[in-house]
Amino acid sequence: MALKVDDLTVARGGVPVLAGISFEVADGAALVLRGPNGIGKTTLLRTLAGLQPAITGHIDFPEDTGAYASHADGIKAQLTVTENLGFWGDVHGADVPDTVFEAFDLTDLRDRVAGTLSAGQKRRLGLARLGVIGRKVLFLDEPTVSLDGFSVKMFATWLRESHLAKGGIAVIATHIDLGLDAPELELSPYKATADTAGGSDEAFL
Amino acid sequence: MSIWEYANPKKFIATTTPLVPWLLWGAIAILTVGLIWGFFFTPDDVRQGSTVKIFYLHVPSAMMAINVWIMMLIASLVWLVRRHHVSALAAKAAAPIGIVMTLIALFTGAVWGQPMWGTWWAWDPRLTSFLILFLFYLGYTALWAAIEDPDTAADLTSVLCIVGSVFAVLSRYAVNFWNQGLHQPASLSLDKEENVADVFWYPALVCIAGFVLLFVALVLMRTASEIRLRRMRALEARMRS
Amino acid sequence: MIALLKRDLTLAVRAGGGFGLGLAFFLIVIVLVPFGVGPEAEVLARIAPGMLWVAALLAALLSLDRIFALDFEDGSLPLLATSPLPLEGVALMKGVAHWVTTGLPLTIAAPLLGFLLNLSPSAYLWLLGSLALGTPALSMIGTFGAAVTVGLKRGGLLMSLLVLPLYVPTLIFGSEAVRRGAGGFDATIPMLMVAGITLGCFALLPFAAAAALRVNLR
Amino acid sequence: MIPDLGKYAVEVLAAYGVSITLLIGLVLGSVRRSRKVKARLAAVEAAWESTS
Repeated sequence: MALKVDDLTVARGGVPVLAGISFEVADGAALVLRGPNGIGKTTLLRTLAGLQPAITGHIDFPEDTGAYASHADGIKAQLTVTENLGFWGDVHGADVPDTVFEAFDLTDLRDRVAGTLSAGQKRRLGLARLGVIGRKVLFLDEPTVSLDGFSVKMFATWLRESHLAKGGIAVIATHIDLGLDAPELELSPYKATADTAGGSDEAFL
Repeated sequence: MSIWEYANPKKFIATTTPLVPWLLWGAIAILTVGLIWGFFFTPDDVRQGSTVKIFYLHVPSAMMAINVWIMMLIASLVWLVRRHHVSALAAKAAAPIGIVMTLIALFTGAVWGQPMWGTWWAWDPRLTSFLILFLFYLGYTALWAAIEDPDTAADLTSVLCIVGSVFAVLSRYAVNFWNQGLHQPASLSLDKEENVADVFWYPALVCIAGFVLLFVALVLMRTASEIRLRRMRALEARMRS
Repeated sequence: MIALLKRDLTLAVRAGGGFGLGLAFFLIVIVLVPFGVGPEAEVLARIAPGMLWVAALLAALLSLDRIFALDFEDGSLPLLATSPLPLEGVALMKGVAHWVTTGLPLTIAAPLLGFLLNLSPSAYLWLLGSLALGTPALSMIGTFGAAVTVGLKRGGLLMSLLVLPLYVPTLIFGSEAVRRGAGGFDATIPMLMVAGITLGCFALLPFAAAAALRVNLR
Repeated sequence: MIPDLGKYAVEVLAAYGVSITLLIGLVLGSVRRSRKVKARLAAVEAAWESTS
């Protein structure tokens, strides 16, 4: 079953920011969210991932198959690369496949303590988590921040060949071109207006 | 018409605003009568002398200190279950009143105890329990003040109020267990009127009515203020966007 | 859930200070007591049960704000919230991890520090028992307080204000057990009360803590 | 005027004085806050009316 979003309104701090969003992403497809800073891309992704409630609308995808990733990726500086990934694997009841280390160019860094990695290497480790947890629907918030061009290509390749090709789904907020053959959704037309219903303080107007 | 209609902030303000002055002046009048009656026109107790006059302040404030917390607990539950903003704001508005009531109960209790126990502060179970209640009130209001987003604050303070209530009851038992106490047994409970002679009992009743009415007036007024602040915030947020 | 516990314990060992800090604080408070109240052995013996409990409580309080703050800052918490682990389980494991890193060492160290305060010999078993039964409650209550204040800047001081009144029943029954033990009496009743509080805290507070976490992650 | 309070006069008068001061403070504080909030809201509402 695919990801289906129907007439979604999301709020940040109780104030509606985006309203009336509807889209559908088929299995094996990706959707790129576009829009200026502050339009509500992060809010939308957090709502889709279930971290905050939607004001109205339906989000439909199989339960317990979604995963959220932002630039804060929960890397523990005191643990090694393998331990970091192993922890998320354990939490999700999955093993850490060797292919993940290769796909994200972490093979040589396996036993390095994460605190000694560079910013780009840390990001690769954070993204490698997505290859470990085996979730089908990924909600990615600026996944390529602080990655160099080579690493961006590597991530895009992983996404295309190891995730989407196996029927996975990805919704990505990004400002750069990942080289994915994916439709784009411009969020500006959905910007909530001052009279959009559903704000938490609506009763006071 | 259902009672929940008053949970609409506008309806609440429209209904309560004309009531508040009447309630407030009524409370002040009744309290003045009760306190003057108690202070000037009651005899001294044989055993406790004139300190018995503190009774007219201590007992009502102590009752209110507990009742205000219970009201906050109920309001918190209503907010968590039915998401009525007025309920959460009423709990917020009641807390400072509870703090003042607890302070009065503590101060009058200590002063009353001074001649009886020979010391300003005794770790008597009841006084200690009120001290703990005072700390709960402080934590509750501090949490409201610390959180920026009003709905987050309402949620978290409600959870704290519920957990705090359980621990407050637990503390009461623990404190009883810990120190058997110098306090006289509950001097005023409705089924044991004979505990207190009528001369003391009638002005005390008037004072209790005054305290209750004062609380109602203040909590309505303060809730209205909180509602207006939320409305202000909502309008400002809309004007910015 | 075990994975989370294992990770938190590994982090506590590697980050350093996890085990040591609370313990050192406990030691310092107990060492300072005689300077404050004077060196008379009888006086120290009299206040020893209470001082040991109060010092252990403060030492446990010291590390509470780290329970969720680190995971909140580096983004682990939203990732855990969207993982198959229920947040109730996360809160429970955080409480257990805090107990293993502070409550357990405090319990083991307390009898040694009892010597410094001239604690009556009959009280040692009760001291060990009441701390072993009572410090888990302190950790779980603290986890709740940390969950409520996790999103706040400068939440540490506020958390102490919220948590300390909640600590009162545990402290009363715990130190009462030791005091009765020191007097040579049977302390079964306060011990049972401590055990009851701990069981109640572990049964109910994870739900309250998870509710607070959900609100704070919104 | 003041009744004979015996040897506990200080205690009784202190209890009444402090309690009544606290109550008056609470009432005045609430009333003042209510007035201030009303005025501030009126200003914001006026601005709101003029924009929309």
